[in-house]
Formats: sequence, C-alpha cells, structure tokens
Amino acid sequence: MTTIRIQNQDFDLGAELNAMRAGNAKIGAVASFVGLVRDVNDGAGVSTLTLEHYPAMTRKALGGIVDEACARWELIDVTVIHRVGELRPTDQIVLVMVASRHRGDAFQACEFVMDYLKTQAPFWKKESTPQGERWVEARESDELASSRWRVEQDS
Amino acid sequence: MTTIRIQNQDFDLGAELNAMRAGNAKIGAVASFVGLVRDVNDGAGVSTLTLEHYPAMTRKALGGIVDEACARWELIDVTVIHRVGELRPTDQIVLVMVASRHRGDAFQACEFVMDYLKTQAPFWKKESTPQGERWVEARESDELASSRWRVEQDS
Amino acid sequence: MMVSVLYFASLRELFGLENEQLVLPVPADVSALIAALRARGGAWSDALGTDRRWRVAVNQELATMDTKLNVGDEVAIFPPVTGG
Amino acid sequence: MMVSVLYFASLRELFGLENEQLVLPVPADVSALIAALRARGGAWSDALGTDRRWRVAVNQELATMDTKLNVGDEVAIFPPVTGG
Repeated sequence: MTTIRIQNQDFDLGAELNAMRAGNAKIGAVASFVGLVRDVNDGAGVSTLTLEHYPAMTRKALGGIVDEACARWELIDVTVIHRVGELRPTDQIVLVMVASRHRGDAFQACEFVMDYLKTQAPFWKKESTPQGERWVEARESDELASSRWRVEQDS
Repeated sequence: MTTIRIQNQDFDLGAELNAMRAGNAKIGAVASFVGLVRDVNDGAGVSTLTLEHYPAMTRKALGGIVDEACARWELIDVTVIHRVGELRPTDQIVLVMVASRHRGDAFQACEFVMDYLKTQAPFWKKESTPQGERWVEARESDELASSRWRVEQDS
Repeated sequence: MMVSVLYFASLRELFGLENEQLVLPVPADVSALIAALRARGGAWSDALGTDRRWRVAVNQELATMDTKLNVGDEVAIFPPVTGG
Repeated sequence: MMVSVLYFASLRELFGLENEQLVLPVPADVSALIAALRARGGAWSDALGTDRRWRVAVNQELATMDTKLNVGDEVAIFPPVTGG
C-alpha cells in the first residue's frame, strides 16, 4: 500500500501512524522521517521558505522511488507527504513513513526514500533572509547519500 | 536534551514531535521509530503481550544508550518511551525519536538506540497465544544488529 | 518538430520564462535542444553552459544529453532539486 | 558477604523466586555466585548451565562472569532481553 500526497496544508505524524497501524496487525515496525524548516541555513537567518515543484512530474517521481523501495525491501505500507508553498521555521516540510514486519527493512527503506527524494523529486526551495531571497543550492552530500544505494545494489 | 519515559499508558507520536520541534528551530531532521504489537509471532496468533522490566536498571540502561548516541552523532534532542504492562495487537510498544540538524545523524542514531535497546535494556515480553502463555525468545538477528555498531567504531 | 519546454525555479526566473514551444530539426535529442537554447546567448548560454549545474526531464522522467526527443515531448529544464 | 539476587521473566517463574539474600565467601565474583546457584540442582543447574542463555547485571549494569562482587551488591539474573 502506498500513499503519496503533495499539499499546502500541514500534516500530523501521529494521525498518519494511527491510520497505518489501524489497518494491519502484521506491522511490527514503523520508521518515520520528518524534515523541518530551520531558522538558519548556510549561515543566514531564514524567515520564510517557499517550495516550488513540477506537478506533472512530482507524483511520478515519488511513485517511482516508493516502487523501488518496495522492490528492495519487505514493506507493508509507505506514506510520503511533501508540502509546497510558503513555510516558516519549525514548520514540517516532508514526511516519509515506512511500515514493515521488522525494523531493519523499515529503517533502510525510509532512509532510501529520503535520499532519492532529495536528489530526484522535482522540488526547489527559495529562502527569504534579511539579505533578500535566494534559491537553496543542492548539496554534494545529498548526491553522495543517494549514490551509495546504487553502489550497494551493484556490489 | 533527553527524555526517557517508562509508562503503562499509550503515547502520541505527533505530540512528541510537536514538543520537540516547538522548542528548537535548529532542528532540520527528525527520525522516529515505533514498535508495534503484531498479531502473529513465530507462527502463533498473539492475543495479548505483557511487558515486564527491571525498573532500577531500565532508566540507567536507556540513559546510557542515549548518552552513547549523543557522543557518536550531532544530536539536538532524543526521546525514548517504552511501555510496560499488558498490550494488544496494533498497540504501540516503544518510541525512539531523534532530532538533529541533518538527516544522516538522526537516522543513524535512531537505529543505533533501537538496536542497543533491543539487546541491553531489561524488558521481557510474554505472549498469550491460543496454545497458552510463552516468553518471547531473543533473536539472533538483534545481537547481530547491535554488534555491527561495535565493528563500525573499531574500524 | 515541435516540443514543449518548461523552466523551473532559478532558471525560470533567470530566463523570465515559464514555458515555450520550440521547433527542432529531426532527429533531435536533448543535447540538440540545449545547443539551440545556448545559441540565444546571454543568460541562456551562461546558465546552460557545461560548467553550470542543471537537470533535464523528458516527459516527466530524468533524462540525459543523449535522450531522444519526439514530436510533442514535454522537456523540463531545472536546477538540481532541493526538496525534502 | 551478603548480596541481593533478583530474578526476572522466565527465570523468575522457573525458580519461583523474585529475589533473595545470598551469603558468599570473599572474594567473590559473578562466576562464584552462579556456581553456588547451580549447586542447588534441578531447575537451577538446568537454567544456569553453560549451554543456556542468561545474562547478569551487577548494580544495574550488564556484567560478565569475572565481574567482582562486593558486600551489598544487587545482582540480577535474567534471560536475554526482548523489549522494543
């Protein structure tokens, strides 16, 4: 089972977990990741963060990443929620929640989905700082995090 | 910052996250793990699961594990909640939630705490099945999961 | 042969353009499209120079320079993604 | 030298005992305590045999067979943990 949502509104981590576990008593492990807006990035204060995306591609990209995770690990349920629009520090940006029988699968698949989302899902962040607006630069470390999953599969 | 709770009552994942992120706009990443009661274990149906612990040692053991995680990774906040008493399928057993600036630290520390908790924190599960009561056997895979963190530090 | 071209994020702002229809000689691939855009000079040759980082998707899937283009394809050009 | 000994989970049920005070000759370590318990025979020698899996904590910290014991120590003997 897979739930993918792109939305302006906030989400509730507890409600997402409750929806997932109510449906399936085979679930023994749920690993989650939530990304938050920080008030400082690359040394500058951040007052708002605006998320733009490429709607026609976003759902396709996220669906592909989740399908790949389901092919690699034994998963029971996956939920991905990504917000778009204007956010503020401490706001929630993204949720990846993965349910499985045992924790190893849940942890690995959750981190895999985040690493691929960070490099392959068409979202872009623009920060508003005291020095003006600026587009967030992609991080080399995200490319590395994503590439290690390729290495693992090849070896 | 660290929160460790041993309790009979349930917990709410969303509320724990909200408490954590409200306090600190430096948090960019929160990795969580929730363990749930499954309705089948080792091939037998499970109607209730009773968790016993060694109170004087539990808090000390969990505190030691969290301290070790804080020494190894750059963490901003950690919450560990473990329930005791009688639980039923789909009930929540344990929560480990780790906040950091970037996701790599949060993911690794969260999995580390779970792996150590599974082998070093004094909790024991007793299952009630149609064939009667039985104590859950420790898994070899949990020992392996825990030992790989030792290898990583030595190498 | 006509294709749709979409621009996102900093590239959209830099070019002052969200999307356009572009006619390319057949057969064409992504590198031919990029070459045509670079030929406009200014911000185009600057942002799409080989030393700058950008990504391209064809029909909503990440593509490479040698990905073939067909009539009616939707090509998107954007900076490396930064969501999550 | 008196120490407190606590039993948990399946061992508590097997021995029918939650805790006891035990007198040991000085100096003593965990292996001396285990040997004294095994000498009781029956469930004791069976459950605490070297081929069975059990853990020991001294003053609430995981210990090994050669961990030294001091007067008043709290020693806990229990099966491998299964929480989480």
